[in-house]
Amino acid sequence: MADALLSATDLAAARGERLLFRDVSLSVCAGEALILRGANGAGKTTLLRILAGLTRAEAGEVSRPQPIHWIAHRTGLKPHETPRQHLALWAKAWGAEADVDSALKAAGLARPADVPARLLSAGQRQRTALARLKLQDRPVWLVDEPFSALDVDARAKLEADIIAHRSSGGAVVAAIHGEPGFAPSGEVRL
Amino acid sequence: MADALLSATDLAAARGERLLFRDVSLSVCAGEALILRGANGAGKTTLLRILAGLTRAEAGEVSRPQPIHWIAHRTGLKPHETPRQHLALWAKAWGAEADVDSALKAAGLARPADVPARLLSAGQRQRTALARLKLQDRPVWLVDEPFSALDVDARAKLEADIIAHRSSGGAVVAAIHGEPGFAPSGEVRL
Amino acid sequence: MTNPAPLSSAFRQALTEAWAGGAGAFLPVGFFAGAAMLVPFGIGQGNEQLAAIGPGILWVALALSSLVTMERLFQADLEDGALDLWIQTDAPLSAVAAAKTLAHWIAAGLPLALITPLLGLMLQVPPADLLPASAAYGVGGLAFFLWGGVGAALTAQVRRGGLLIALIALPLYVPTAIFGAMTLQSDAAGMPPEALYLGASTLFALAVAPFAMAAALKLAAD
Amino acid sequence: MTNPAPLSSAFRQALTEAWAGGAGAFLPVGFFAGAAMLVPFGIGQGNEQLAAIGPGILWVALALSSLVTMERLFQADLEDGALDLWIQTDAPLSAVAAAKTLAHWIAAGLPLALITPLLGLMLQVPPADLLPASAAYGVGGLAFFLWGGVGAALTAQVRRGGLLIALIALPLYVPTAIFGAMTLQSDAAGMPPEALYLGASTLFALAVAPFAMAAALKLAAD
Amino acid sequence: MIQVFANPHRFMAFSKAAQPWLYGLAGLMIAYSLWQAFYVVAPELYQGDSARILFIHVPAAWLAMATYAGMAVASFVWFIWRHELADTAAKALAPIGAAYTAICLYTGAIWGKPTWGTWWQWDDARMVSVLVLFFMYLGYMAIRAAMDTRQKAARAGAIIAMVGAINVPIIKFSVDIWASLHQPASVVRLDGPTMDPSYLYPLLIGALGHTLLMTALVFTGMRTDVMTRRADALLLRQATT
Ligand code: HEM
Ligand SMILES: Nc1ncnc2c1ncn2[C@@H]1O[C@H](COP(=O)(O)OP(=O)(O)OP(=O)(O)O)[C@@H](O)[C@H]1O
Ligand SMILES: Nc1ncnc2c1ncn2[C@@H]1O[C@H](COP(=O)(O)OP(=O)(O)OP(=O)(O)O)[C@@H](O)[C@H]1O
Ligand SMILES: [Mg+2]
Ligand SMILES: [Mg+2]
Repeated sequence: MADALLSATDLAAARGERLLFRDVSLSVCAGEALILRGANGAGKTTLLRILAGLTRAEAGEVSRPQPIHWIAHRTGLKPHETPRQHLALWAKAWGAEADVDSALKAAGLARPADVPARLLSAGQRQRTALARLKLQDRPVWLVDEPFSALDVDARAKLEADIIAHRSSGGAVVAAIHGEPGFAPSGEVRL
Repeated sequence: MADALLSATDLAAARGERLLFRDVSLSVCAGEALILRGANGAGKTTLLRILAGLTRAEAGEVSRPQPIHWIAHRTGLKPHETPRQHLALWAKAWGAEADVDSALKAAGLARPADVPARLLSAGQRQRTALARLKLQDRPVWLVDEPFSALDVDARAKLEADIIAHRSSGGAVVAAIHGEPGFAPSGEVRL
Repeated sequence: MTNPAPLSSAFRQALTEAWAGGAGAFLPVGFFAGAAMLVPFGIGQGNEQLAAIGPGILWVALALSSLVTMERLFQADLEDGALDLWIQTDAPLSAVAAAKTLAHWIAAGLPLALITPLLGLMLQVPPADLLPASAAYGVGGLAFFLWGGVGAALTAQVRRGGLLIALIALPLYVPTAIFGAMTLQSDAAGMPPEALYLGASTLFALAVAPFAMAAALKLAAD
Repeated sequence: MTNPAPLSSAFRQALTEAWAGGAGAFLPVGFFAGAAMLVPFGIGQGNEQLAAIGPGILWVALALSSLVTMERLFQADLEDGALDLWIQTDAPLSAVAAAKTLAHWIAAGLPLALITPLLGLMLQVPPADLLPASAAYGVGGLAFFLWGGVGAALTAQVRRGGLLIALIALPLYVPTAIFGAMTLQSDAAGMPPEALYLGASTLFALAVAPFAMAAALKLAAD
Repeated sequence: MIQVFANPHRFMAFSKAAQPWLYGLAGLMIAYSLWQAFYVVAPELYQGDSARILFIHVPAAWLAMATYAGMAVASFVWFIWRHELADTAAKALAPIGAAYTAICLYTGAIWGKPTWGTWWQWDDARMVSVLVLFFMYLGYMAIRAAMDTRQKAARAGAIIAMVGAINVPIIKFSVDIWASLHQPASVVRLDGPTMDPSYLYPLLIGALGHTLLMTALVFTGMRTDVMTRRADALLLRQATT
């Protein structure tokens, strides 16, 4: 598959003395969305971290020809950082010329834009992390339980964003429990 | 309402310079389940903390005649604590004579029972916190987004637990986005 | 009658936490040892001078390392939600806070007192002075941990907690530091009067600090 | 050609963090001042003795407070997920780590060097020695922060981080502590040769420590 | 009097009327003592002209201590009765007390240089106690500033002020017996009771003037605070309706 935006072959991961999974192969092309399924502790987060290059696989190869966005439980917000500061920082670090104010407004964070993260509500923190997706156009989104803590509006908005991202040639790999809210192109069971 | 397990009148809460809500009154009796609804940042968590006696209300009264269970985003697990240690500790602190091993098994935590919390998966941490509900019989459950990070099985089990708790004379106040999975007796919109 | 079960649980949790390094409780010993060892390099003078200042330096290192230990204690409880659970137990929060502080003193303060004879030897302190010194460090250290706990509880939810805890706790350390150093310098045979002052200042801290910690912790959870 | 944007962002984030107290970077100044203040109580001796040991005490306080600052730096990044984001930027992780360490040195190390003259006066250090001492503390402090950063990165994911970081970093501190103390004690007019050694040991740290930090951080995220 | 301080409206009325008088009287008395200090009294026998700084140093020292006591009492009143004005008073007192403490330290240090030949002397109990007091003021103000809300600042401030206040006697006692151990004989000092009347009366009048000035400053601080709070309450009400 020459045009895969991300692919992996024969991955295996172990934690402690336990083998979490092995012989996992996957690939996503433009427009595809892969959902990772599995019980709590099955290794979805671990697999995503391997795909992102954060964790080493016990075996197997990952090819990552395109830049990726990474959204996880650990949102990356510092306790003292405000949503505005966070987005401005990463826009600058990535060399993205995004308009932070409109990103904040689009994420519904106009009101708490200057409240430090440790005082934000759980959903507001998650919205801030998700707003990073809009700072820069990156073909591959790796997202770990992206809907957690989101209210109904924010959830609908994220679903629409994912659909738009796919139709503009992007790909998504997501670990999700329950209904995804969009039509996945495939599923990986761990 | 002489037999309310928990009731509050005319609550108001402010955070920073912002008034989150005011004139909120509620009460739950045996068998009832109240759901708190509202957008991200509306104040559901704040209201639950006020009901639990953790945060002071700007105005209003809470009457808390019965013991409560408290489950929130911050699960109360220490990074180095294993699920087994956590449940044993709280069973002892509360003077509950629960069997920790069977509580672990019921929560599906038999495998990672001795893995420190910082290595657990998100769902396993949430399961550990929820397992506290079974250590001791307490009439009122205050739960903040209890389904977050749970897989399909664990979610179904919690829904069944809530139904059983209600039918045995307990009451639940829960902040939930989306489908509750049980029939609420009332809703509070913030 | 307060129920002792939550207290012993709090004590044991804090003890495990300290040993597991959650709050970096081992830092003090390394810290203390490191401080004591760097001093001769930094000063680079003859033995007599070291012997004269050795015990004093150890007091200072003890005071500072108690500050370092306590800093993370309540902040961690706040961040991981354990504080919410402790507030909801039957036991008074002041007793829980005292139990936790005692546990940290046992995990981090007592080892300091116990390694003192070794370090003292390296710093050329006369061997006969070592045992009384060790006892004084143990007693005085408890006061340091208690006042440090007050500072830690007050700053648990605060930006710039770091500077604040030092600013709040260090003035409260002064009497203990003074009585402690004087106890060691005293030439009186048997129990010098300064040792009594030292003990009294620790008892006073035991009587006052837990209530201040409890009030501060309720504030932090709010 | 590495892209400078991520580096300046890392630098600024660390600087804000240090000032906002996320990593307790203000602790060192309070700590340092507190240490310097407690010393006279602990030692309780005349001015001459204080003057003799004053500069040495300040070296030790500087070394310890750099340890305290660095301890939480990378651990916090690991816990809140910021480390994952930094690993994924274009810039080499060693450069990011160096930028962060520099920021912490500026936020916590330089203020230490700057308040040194005041503390030195109180510790009866002769005024003529104060400015050179201040410069030496600045340069030597950078080495302390860099080696402390290596210790912090290695222990970011580890239980008992506290003891470990002290054990790892303190031996690395020894050359700087020795050259630093010798620089201050040197009677040579102008720039004493020991000052050159001090500068060289800091340059060596600058060349080696960032790579060690990067390797350790990748391990921590794994 | 208690009535005045229990009720914000009466306090605002009273302080508005009292303020100009307090400032005026304080100005006159301080001016008198300074005039005496610099133009009238004879140079001191041992220390010469440098002793004139006493007319600033000593009132500052007294007020530094009195203000802390006032702050502790106000904090205690707030903690027990939750009187908002008591917290307002504690908040206003802190920076004033810190300023007097700094003045005392600063004048003491520049006085010490010609008289003792050193800026700072660890063996002097009073110097050390004042330094510790200065840190306690800084801690109080810093903890208040660090809190997110007014209510939290009040609670944290009250806790630290009360803990500090009950520790002050012990700190003082410990520093005293410590200094008594190695009191150097070389220190030249004036003795209070034997002070020459030509020094004593201007000093006392100056001290009284500074007390009035402190009161006036506290009133000003409290008034600003009460008004800010009213404005905040208005904004909050507007935000919700
Ligand atoms: C930073 C250094 C100093 C500090 C913090 C300091 C502090 C104080 C304090 C707290 C008092 C009030 C004591 C009381 O009423 O019981 C005081 C009074 C006084 N100080 Fe200082 N002092 C300092 C330096 C000096 C120096 C250098 C001199 C002169 C040689 C001096 C001479 C006096 C005198 C004459 C009084 C009033 C007499 C008395 O009340 O006993 N002080 N000082
Ligand atoms: N040192 C260890 N020893 C044993 N098991 C470990 C160790 N470290 C991690 N684990 C296990 O590795 C697994 C990590 O799983 P991961 O976080 O990838 O799960 P997940 O599929 O994302 O689960 P969730 O749905 O709960 O988010 C967990 O089951 C955890 O218990
Ligand atoms: N100091 C502050 N200044 C301004 N706003 C603040 C401050 N502290 C907290 N807030 C706001 O208070 C609110 C707290 O809301 P809370 O956590 O109760 O929300 P929630 O309803 O539980 O939301 P979620 O659905 O995201 O969990 C947030 O909107 C937050 O931004
Ligand atoms: Mg997961
Ligand atoms: Mg919430």
